[in-house]
Amino acid sequence: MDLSVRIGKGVLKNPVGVASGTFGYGQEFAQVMDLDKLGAIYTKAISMEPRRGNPTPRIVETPSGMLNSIGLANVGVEKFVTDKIPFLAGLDTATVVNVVGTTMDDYCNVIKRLDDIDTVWGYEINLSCPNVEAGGIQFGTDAAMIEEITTRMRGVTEKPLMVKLSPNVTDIAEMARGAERGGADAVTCINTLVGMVIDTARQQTVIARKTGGLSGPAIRPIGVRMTHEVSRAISIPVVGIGGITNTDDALQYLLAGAKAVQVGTWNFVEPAASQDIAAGIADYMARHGIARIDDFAALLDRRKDG
Amino acid sequence: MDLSVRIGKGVLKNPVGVASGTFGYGQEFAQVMDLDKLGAIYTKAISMEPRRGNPTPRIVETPSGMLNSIGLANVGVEKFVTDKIPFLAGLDTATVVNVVGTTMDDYCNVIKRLDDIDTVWGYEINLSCPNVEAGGIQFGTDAAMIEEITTRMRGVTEKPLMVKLSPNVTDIAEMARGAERGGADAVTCINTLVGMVIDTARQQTVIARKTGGLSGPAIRPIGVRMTHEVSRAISIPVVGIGGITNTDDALQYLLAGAKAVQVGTWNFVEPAASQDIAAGIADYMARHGIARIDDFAALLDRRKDG
Amino acid sequence: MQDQTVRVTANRAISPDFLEVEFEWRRDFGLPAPGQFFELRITETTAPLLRRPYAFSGYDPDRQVAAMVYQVRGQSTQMLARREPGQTVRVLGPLGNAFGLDGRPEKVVAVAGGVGLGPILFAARDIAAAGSAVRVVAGFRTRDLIPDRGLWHGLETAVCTDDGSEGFAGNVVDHLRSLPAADLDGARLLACGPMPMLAATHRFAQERGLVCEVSVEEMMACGLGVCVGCVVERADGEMVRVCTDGPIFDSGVLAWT
Amino acid sequence: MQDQTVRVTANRAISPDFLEVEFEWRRDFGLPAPGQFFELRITETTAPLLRRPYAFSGYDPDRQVAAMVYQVRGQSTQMLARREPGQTVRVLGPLGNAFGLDGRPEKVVAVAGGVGLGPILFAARDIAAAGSAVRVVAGFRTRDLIPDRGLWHGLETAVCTDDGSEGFAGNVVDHLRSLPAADLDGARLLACGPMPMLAATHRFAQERGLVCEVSVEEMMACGLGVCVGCVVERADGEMVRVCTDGPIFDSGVLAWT
Ligand SMILES: Cc1cc2nc3c(=O)[nH]c(=O)nc-3n(C[C@H](O)[C@H](O)[C@H](O)COP(=O)(O)OP(=O)(O)OC[C@H]3O[C@@H](n4cnc5c(N)ncnc54)[C@H](O)[C@@H]3O)c2cc1C
Ligand SMILES: Cc1cc2nc3c(=O)[nH]c(=O)nc-3n(C[C@H](O)[C@H](O)[C@H](O)COP(=O)(O)OP(=O)(O)OC[C@H]3O[C@@H](n4cnc5c(N)ncnc54)[C@H](O)[C@@H]3O)c2cc1C
Ligand SMILES: Cc1cc2nc3c(=O)[nH]c(=O)nc-3n(C[C@H](O)[C@H](O)[C@H](O)COP(=O)(O)O)c2cc1C
Ligand SMILES: Cc1cc2nc3c(=O)[nH]c(=O)nc-3n(C[C@H](O)[C@H](O)[C@H](O)COP(=O)(O)O)c2cc1C
Ligand code: FES
Ligand code: FES
Repeated sequence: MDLSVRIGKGVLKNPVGVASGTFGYGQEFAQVMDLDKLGAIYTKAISMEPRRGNPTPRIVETPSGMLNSIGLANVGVEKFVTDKIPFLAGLDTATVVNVVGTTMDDYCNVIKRLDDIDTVWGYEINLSCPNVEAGGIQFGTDAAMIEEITTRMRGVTEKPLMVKLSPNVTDIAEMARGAERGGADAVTCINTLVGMVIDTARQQTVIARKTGGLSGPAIRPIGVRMTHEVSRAISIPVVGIGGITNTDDALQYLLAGAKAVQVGTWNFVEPAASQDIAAGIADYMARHGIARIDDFAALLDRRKDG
Repeated sequence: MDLSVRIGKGVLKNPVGVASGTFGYGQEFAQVMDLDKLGAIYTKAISMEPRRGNPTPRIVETPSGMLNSIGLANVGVEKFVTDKIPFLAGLDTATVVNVVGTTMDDYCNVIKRLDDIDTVWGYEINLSCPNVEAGGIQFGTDAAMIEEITTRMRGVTEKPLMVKLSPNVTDIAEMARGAERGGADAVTCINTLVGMVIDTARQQTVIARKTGGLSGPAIRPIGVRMTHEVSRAISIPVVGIGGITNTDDALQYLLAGAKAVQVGTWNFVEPAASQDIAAGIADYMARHGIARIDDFAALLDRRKDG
Repeated sequence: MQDQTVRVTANRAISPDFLEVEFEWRRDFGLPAPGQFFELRITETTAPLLRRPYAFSGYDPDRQVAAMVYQVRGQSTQMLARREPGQTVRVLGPLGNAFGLDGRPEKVVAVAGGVGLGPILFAARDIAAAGSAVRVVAGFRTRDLIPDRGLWHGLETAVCTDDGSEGFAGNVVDHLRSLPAADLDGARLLACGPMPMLAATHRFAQERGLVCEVSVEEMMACGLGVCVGCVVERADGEMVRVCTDGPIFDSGVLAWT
Repeated sequence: MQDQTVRVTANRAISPDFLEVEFEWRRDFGLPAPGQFFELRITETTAPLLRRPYAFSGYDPDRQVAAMVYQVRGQSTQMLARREPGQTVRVLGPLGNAFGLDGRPEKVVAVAGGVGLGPILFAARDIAAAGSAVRVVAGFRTRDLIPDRGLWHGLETAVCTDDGSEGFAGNVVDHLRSLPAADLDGARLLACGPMPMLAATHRFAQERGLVCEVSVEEMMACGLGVCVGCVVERADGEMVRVCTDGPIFDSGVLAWT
């Protein structure tokens, strides 16, 4: 049985990763789990310059979910290289750097700064940022813009390049096709949905910046559906994410068409949950005679019992 | 204090209604609550011809939500008139008929059939159906199509006409503007989000038709955010819906900019919940010195404490 | 039909697979009849969100206590299993129709698979009390899963095990087939259990020309007839709701595919 | 730091407003220090989803039992209040730093508002045991909300009520102001309670030139330093995380707006 996953020129040893923004830079979790059991760590978003992020409150709980408006607070690429890479480099798991910017150059510059570092396995491009050059519309809601930025990034790296898709669109498959045309090696599906919670006693939005990104088990059915849709629209791999808490949830994504998965918000609830999911998937594959991850794609709705 | 809400040429005695598809035609709930406490009953979707609906399973629970794929099963407009209207006509609450079709004519014909009936207060147009004349794309995901169908329906009725918006779009405010341009008296915000759940033991989607509409508390933050966005984009009233379970949830929608609300999925959980929400809103208005529903709009984020 | 917050009075394992919960059910909520169900909600959370339907397994009008036999399957039954006497649950019912669609039969064979045992024993006791002849046939996977026999005290009961480790070796329909024809002559069959068992019992009834009443399970959202989620198809092509048109159906009217 | 499923050993109301829960905490989980917190999860559901942070109110190394004083606010504390001895919860900790940022002070005035009482009493007992002078000042809205005085047994404690129905009439800072200056000379202030109380205590400390350690509350998602949700601003403009850089801060380093 083979748990490995090929993405572009890279190989992940197993399909289970931990999502950007929910795992810091790995260090904090070393106390409660074995990081080497992960297929990949997707770092907190990295931008050229350090960012303070948004005012607080940045977080509010919702039914089976949460909103966050961290505002991509991060240490900036230089400090990431000096302070965070050394720890990540010592792990037996792929470091995928989540990249953000407000112009296309920004994105490319982060990649250029990191591309020579051997232990940077690849990139995941976070497009839920306003494009300041295009009047602030989000990079991730326009297929042509996705294609263009992907093409530009493809020009500066040969490492695995994943484009993270926003679910706040009418047709996510079209966005995925844009990424594929631009030369992405994979798409990540899905980022958070925009939501709002109002404190009725204070007559204010709870989140200081009014809206935040909805994540957690509440959005899992949306993530699974979009993964199903996207994986049928493109031929590059899909990395499924949204509301995964255990092996069964991860298997839903694999059966929907994903080749790999990420655990996000659930890391806050059960910090060690991700380490067991790869073993759980292996166990399921053994029981169902599935030899490799690629074989999941054909299983859904064969209706063998119908 | 005035709880009434004006929509087009009509007035609802209070802002609390029960959502289409979650309350049948009212009769079943008479045993557990006082229907006259409601501002409106939005009926199950009515089409020209009766519809059997989709195969089962039609329902699956999700974290703090559920998927449904009822397929707009309904008795058809004729049977609705003969079997359902008489009961609804006896109530001291507005009957809003939720209308569906697969062509624009379909929609208009349902309205024409009902328009002479005094006790039909108005219509709510459900656009999450494939338009067979436009190659099956959903009526609700294209602003021009929304404008056109609204214009056509406006031509056949002077009664209050509400257009129910789909949240499965990049820019819901644009859809709302289409409805406003077409002459709608209000928009309802939001219908369900498309989701999928996979039974990993059977390697099948749980819902027979694969995807279903996600509703319930899980989607409340999305509904509140879209209500906030839409109410700032148009000048006709917004009816807020999605995950409402109690007075506080309803107040979130009113503070976000809605003039009325609907309780949907929660009717399945606590069938009598809706009857107390109007009283809860009145109580809140009294405590905060809010004279009428229209005054909610200005309250949010005045930051009086900042 | 009433929606109430009631106290659990007992909640205990009766086999490695089954638990039985008892809870207050005042007479004025409506007297539960065998085959009817209620919708139970574990409060304080929206996950699980929906109520779950369960069939009554008995009602004691003196103590005003109802009972239900259940199996831990998912989140809701897990939380129910942790409820201790004195704690509360919300219950809505009685819902649906009851066994004895066509009046109380003279002679009954009541067939149970899995947790179908609850309503089947309720029906059998009720029918026996009314003076009709009744025989219970209950199927289990293996001997260790058979609950305390006190449960069917006073009822003529045949136990079947799939693996033959106790009682009749085989499933409940195999057992029916093994009975002398006269035992079944003119009997009404009642059946509650998993769909394949209901289908097999229905086919057996057709072969023998017997009337068979089945208790059907379908995913339910409302339990009140409004969501139209719980439909099954009738032989005439109509879609009917399990929650309000059933859950008990004459097996002859359903479309068995 | 450990993540464990532990048994509740006691859980009872100690005032109309407060409850105290005790639960197993093995020595090898790490010894909780006053000011540190843990993240508690009510299992079996995703609503509530996130763990909640609570400060330790005591630790008994012999019985290996930790305690926490809490107030029912929302879903999670409601569910916690229903947990009975023998039932389990999940706990992750000890997390964060502790009072005594700068070594153990000689003379301490420990100020509590609301459920801030838990960690303040823990700190006061600890400091008294180490031989330093300590005085507790605890504020309540009204006399009826004052918990059983046994809670601060052996500690010099001044009770304040906002409505003057018992003890000092006024809030905790009013009380500090009313003390003879000598009582506070060279004292370290420790404070735990709502933000406005912390701000007032900080201002008072500034006026008097005292060092003041505050326990800060902010919404937390992870409690582990990774989500960056719980930040507060320092006077130098840096954003720091309450969960890992705090929750105890020298009030002088924070930006009080
Ligand atoms: C009329 C009727 C009577 C029933 N009587 C009993 C009974 O007496 N004892 C008993 O143990 N069980 C009974 N059931 C089944 C019971 O409803 C499920 O066991 C229960 O819903 C499981 O809930 P859960 O959260 O523990 O499991 P879940 O994780 O929700 O589901 C586990 C499985 O239970 C079934 N199920 C879940 N939700 C529903 C639903 N809303 N409606 C129907 N099926 C569902 C599905 O097959 C699902 O795969 C009855 C069902 C019906 C329709
Ligand atoms: C370091 C620290 C120590 C604390 N110690 C205690 C203690 O000893 N005793 C005690 O009763 N409470 C303590 N709290 C507050 C405690 O976390 C909240 O009372 C608890 O989260 C309420 O949960 P709920 O689900 O009942 O209420 P909710 O409905 O979730 O929230 C009610 C209110 O509690 C606050 N709150 C909710 N979630 C969080 C969160 N994740 N982080 C911070 N605040 C939140 C918010 O102001 C919210 O409006 C502490 C908080 C922090 C940050
Ligand atoms: C607190 C928080 C911070 C996040 N930060 C980032 C980020 O920096 N970059 C990014 O691409 N996604 C970020 N995300 C989105 C997650 O990576 C993930 O796409 C989303 O949360 C859905 O997965 P989940 O439901 O498993 O959490 C963040 C999510 C959370 C909850
Ligand atoms: C079982 C079910 C059936 C529904 N049927 C309809 C319908 O016929 N027409 C319609 O416009 N919306 C229908 N809806 C959508 C609801 O009216 C509502 O927009 C949605 O459920 C979100 O609200 P909620 O979260 O309060 O349920 C249905 C929803 C459910 C759960
Ligand atoms: S469960 Fe809703 S109609 Fe039967
Ligand atoms: S709570 Fe996540 S960083 Fe502090």
